[in-house]
Amino acid sequence: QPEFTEWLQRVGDNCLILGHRLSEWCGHGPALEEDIAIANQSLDLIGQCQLWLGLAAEVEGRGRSADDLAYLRDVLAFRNVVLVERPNGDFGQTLMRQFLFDAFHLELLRGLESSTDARVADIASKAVKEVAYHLERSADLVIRLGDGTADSHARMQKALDLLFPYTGEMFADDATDRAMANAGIAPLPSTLKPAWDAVVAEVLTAASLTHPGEVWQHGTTGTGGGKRGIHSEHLGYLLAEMQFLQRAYPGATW
Amino acid sequence: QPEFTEWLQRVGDNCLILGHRLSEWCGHGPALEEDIAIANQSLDLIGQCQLWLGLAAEVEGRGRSADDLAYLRDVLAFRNVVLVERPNGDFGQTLMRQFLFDAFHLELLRGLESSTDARVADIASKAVKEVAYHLERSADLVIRLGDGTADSHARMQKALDLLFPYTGEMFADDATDRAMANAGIAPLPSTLKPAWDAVVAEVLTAASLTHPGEVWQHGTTGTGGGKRGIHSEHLGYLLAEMQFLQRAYPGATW
Amino acid sequence: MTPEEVAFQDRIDRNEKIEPKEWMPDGYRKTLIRQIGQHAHSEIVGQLPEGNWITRAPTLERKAILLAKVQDEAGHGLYLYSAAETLGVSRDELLEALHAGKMKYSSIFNYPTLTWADMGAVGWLVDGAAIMNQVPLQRTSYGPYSRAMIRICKEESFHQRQGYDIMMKMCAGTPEQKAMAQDALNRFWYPALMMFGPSDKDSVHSAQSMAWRIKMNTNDELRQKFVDQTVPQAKFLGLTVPDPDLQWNEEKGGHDFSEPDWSEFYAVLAGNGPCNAERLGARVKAWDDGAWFREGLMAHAAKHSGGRVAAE
Amino acid sequence: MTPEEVAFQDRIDRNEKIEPKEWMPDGYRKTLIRQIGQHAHSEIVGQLPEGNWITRAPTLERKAILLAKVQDEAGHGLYLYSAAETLGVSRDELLEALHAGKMKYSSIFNYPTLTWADMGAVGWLVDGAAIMNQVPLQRTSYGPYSRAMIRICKEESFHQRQGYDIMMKMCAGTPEQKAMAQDALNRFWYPALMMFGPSDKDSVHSAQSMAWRIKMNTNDELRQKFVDQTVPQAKFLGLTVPDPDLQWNEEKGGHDFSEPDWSEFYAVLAGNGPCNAERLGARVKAWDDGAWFREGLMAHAAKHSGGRVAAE
Repeated sequence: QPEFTEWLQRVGDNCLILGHRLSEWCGHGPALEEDIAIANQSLDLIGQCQLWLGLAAEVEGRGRSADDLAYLRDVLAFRNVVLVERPNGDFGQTLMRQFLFDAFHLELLRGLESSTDARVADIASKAVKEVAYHLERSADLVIRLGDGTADSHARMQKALDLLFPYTGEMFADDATDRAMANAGIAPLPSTLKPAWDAVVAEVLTAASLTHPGEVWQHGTTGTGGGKRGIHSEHLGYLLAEMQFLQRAYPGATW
Repeated sequence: QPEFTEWLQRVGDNCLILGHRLSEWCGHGPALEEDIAIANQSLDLIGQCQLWLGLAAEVEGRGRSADDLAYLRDVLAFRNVVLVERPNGDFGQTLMRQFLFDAFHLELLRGLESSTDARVADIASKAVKEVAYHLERSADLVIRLGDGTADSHARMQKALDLLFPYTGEMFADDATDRAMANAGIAPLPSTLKPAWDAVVAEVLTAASLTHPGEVWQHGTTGTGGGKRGIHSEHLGYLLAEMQFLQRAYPGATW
Repeated sequence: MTPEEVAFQDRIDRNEKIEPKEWMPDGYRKTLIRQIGQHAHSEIVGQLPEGNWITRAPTLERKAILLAKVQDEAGHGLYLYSAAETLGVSRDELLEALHAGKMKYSSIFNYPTLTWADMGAVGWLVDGAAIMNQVPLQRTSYGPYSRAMIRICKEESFHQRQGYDIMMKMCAGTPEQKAMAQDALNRFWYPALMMFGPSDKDSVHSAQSMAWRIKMNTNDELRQKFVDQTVPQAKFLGLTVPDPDLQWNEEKGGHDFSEPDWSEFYAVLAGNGPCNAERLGARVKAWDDGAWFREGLMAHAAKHSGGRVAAE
Repeated sequence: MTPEEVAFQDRIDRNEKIEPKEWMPDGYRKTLIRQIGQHAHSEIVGQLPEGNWITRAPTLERKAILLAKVQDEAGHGLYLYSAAETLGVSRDELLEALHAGKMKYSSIFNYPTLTWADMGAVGWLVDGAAIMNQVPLQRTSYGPYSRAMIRICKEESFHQRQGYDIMMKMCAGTPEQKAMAQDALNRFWYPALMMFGPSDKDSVHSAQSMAWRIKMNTNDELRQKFVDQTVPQAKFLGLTVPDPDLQWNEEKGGHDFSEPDWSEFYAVLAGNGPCNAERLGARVKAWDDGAWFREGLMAHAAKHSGGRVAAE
């Protein structure tokens, strides 16, 4: 049960934090269509986060709500991978982060559709359609910008090199992951890697981008990594902003 | 008494918010000497803020402390002028903001040295020495950068044009100011303007910068202005960051 | 009037819709481009004051609602730029004019949003005033504009209800929340009244626009209607409209109320509102920062225009 | 050894200080430049992890103390760059080498500061380990370095006490605060042990430095001393050192303890720590963004060098 709660927070926090990052673009995108599309993905992710964190709170059984988890945990209690808390950077970095995560996210949700836990399978089958579209879109844009101008190519390559060292954490198995896999609730993260590798390789080739290869992967050795609550310095600032009203006016209804 | 508290918060909040803005530079200044100097000024201002807000809390008589005022008021209760909450921008904007404020601040403190309230006079005579040095330094740098390269000149002119419309608020008298002047506690802000004008004109000339002239002044008409609690959108973000720990862990001792 | 102009006016008077390819007077086209363009600009600049609170929305649901709303505004921008394009001006040309300060957007967006209650006030008052303007424009003479307005009005009234819902929650909440709500009303009341523009009884310009059915009501009519609609809503919330002279006038069947400070209106229009520089600056920065992105997509489309359908 | 080298070594053995203008072996000069330069870089990069919490310090007093501390670190950087300059290398040359990744800084600063308790842990453990290194260096053979160290040590021990004071407050505070303190100790314990470097029993390099009195103790000696000093402090705080094998060894009169994961040490050294890119990036950005400022001051000084004393 504690492992299940822990795992649900990982899934939910990824959606929450990435959804939050995307929402920072609202009104500042490079074109109106992009502004709308990014807001849409942000909305999808926030919606998914409400379901996952709602279930996490239910499983936890301590009377907390999804909002309590989102707004009243401090940084050490968050369980998202560091990749999704990376600052937006230029729009290319945002898209690359999105692509690298979407490709993982889709494989995960596909695996979860056959979860032994019906609630998990339900949420996954709702989310999988949204995320399939996210991946379609982010992969398409990575390809078009990678194979665009020299400048757009260089930016996308830089984004890839910058973010790739944060992808390994998504596939690193730990005790919680193994407990979930043994219970048939979720696939073992490492088993999602071959499919992810294939999608990434295909898209990077089409984008004429150079795969960074076997580089250092943060959060996969030692004690670090967002899944274990050891984040980057960026998350604290994000939370200070996100949680301000709930912290400043405890117990108020909005 | 309510006017006195109100006025003390204006003086204290100016120090708090400007001190906070300066502290954002720590570790990121353009040269080691600047890093140290800016931190020094930030320290002076935070120290002054402790005295002013401490006195504000004392005069208020509701058992609050300087920390309570700094960390537990929301944005509408802050009374600093909008100038000091302006984002740092490049280092030239930070210096220009500093110069425009220092020149006012020094005149104000000189006036306060002969306050009928001994506590006010005490704080002022301590602070006046620090602020005289702040002004010496910021004026000197404005001159050197204004009269430096074409680039540094252009940046300083841009900074001046950007910030000058926020200076009028410092000299706009209102009911609180008049109550303070009538009680002999503080000089009427408008009476500080001629001396400020003279310093500004002299420094801008030495810096070969063009005085913006009679431009629009924010917060001097209608109902706006930081002194009346109507801030820019920047202050809320600053407070969310600054107040995070006090808000997230109410009642804790640090 | 030329015979063409007379025929044109006859069509308008018969409530016929004018469609893109059809003949129209130059002034009609120009006025429409300016009006639709400004409206489009207002939608995208209008994303910013509310966008300012998306990352600080107090609950996940409020965050989603606000984000969806601001996204709708971008969508309205799209409809309107498309409507303007049917008149022979491109979106990029319109944006260029906005960025150069040659075209305006609604002045209301030059006011800051300082607390969460402002998300309520903007929805309630600003969208409320906008709807007051836009509902009659659903019957405007230019077909594409009229159709855009029909789509927009549907969403706007939804937004207004959401804004009012925020106000209700705030007013039923803690004393601090109620105070925030009152403060928001205090700050947005007069700017909302200004949204209808100064009295246009003497404006020839307005008369022509009304004849063309580009403008459907006088500014004063709409302002009166807005006040009459809003005052009871404020009462229901338990909030005080910041106008000591506000009172019901039985005789005219409407409220008497104080005029906003028109010198403030002109100051904001001239670029001296609290947020003019920030709002336009944010738009220009988004546009400039996005140049490489748009160019990248165009270059890709050009390379592949042989093999696959151009993406842009 | 040449006669000069012999005479030089004799002076060192007699505990004489070597001064800038005096003859010294090339290796001595180069080793010192590297060592003092790295130390200087560590001071200014070391501003960043703590600088990360200045704007979020929980009280005005804590904010002032932290700011003063980080400012002191910049000051230490100044002393040390000045000491290095006496050896014929300019501050700008050293900074260029730092920015190009050709010179290192202490790896400890590549770890993130995630909670306020980290301000305590950094002061207590990181400054504590630094002092352990630096106290003996007050007696180092090179005069300017020795004098810089004397000034620095005075301030560092003050900083360490401030850090420990934060830990005491956290440990005497709420359960959440105590948990934060324990978490900070968990994260910083092994990185602090790594600060002394790998065991240097087989390093020729170390032997030469010790002969020159540039290095005064072996890494293992200092690490042992640090553990023996720190363990009772942790106990006093009621915190658990994250080492299940830690125990007092009566025979050796010190603690037995687990080695840190040296593969992590080398990974961080190779640039793969959690914050390497951010730390160096922040320094490079500060330098690049400040170019116009430094150039402006130089241009002004050049223009006015006739009339007034050059400002730089």
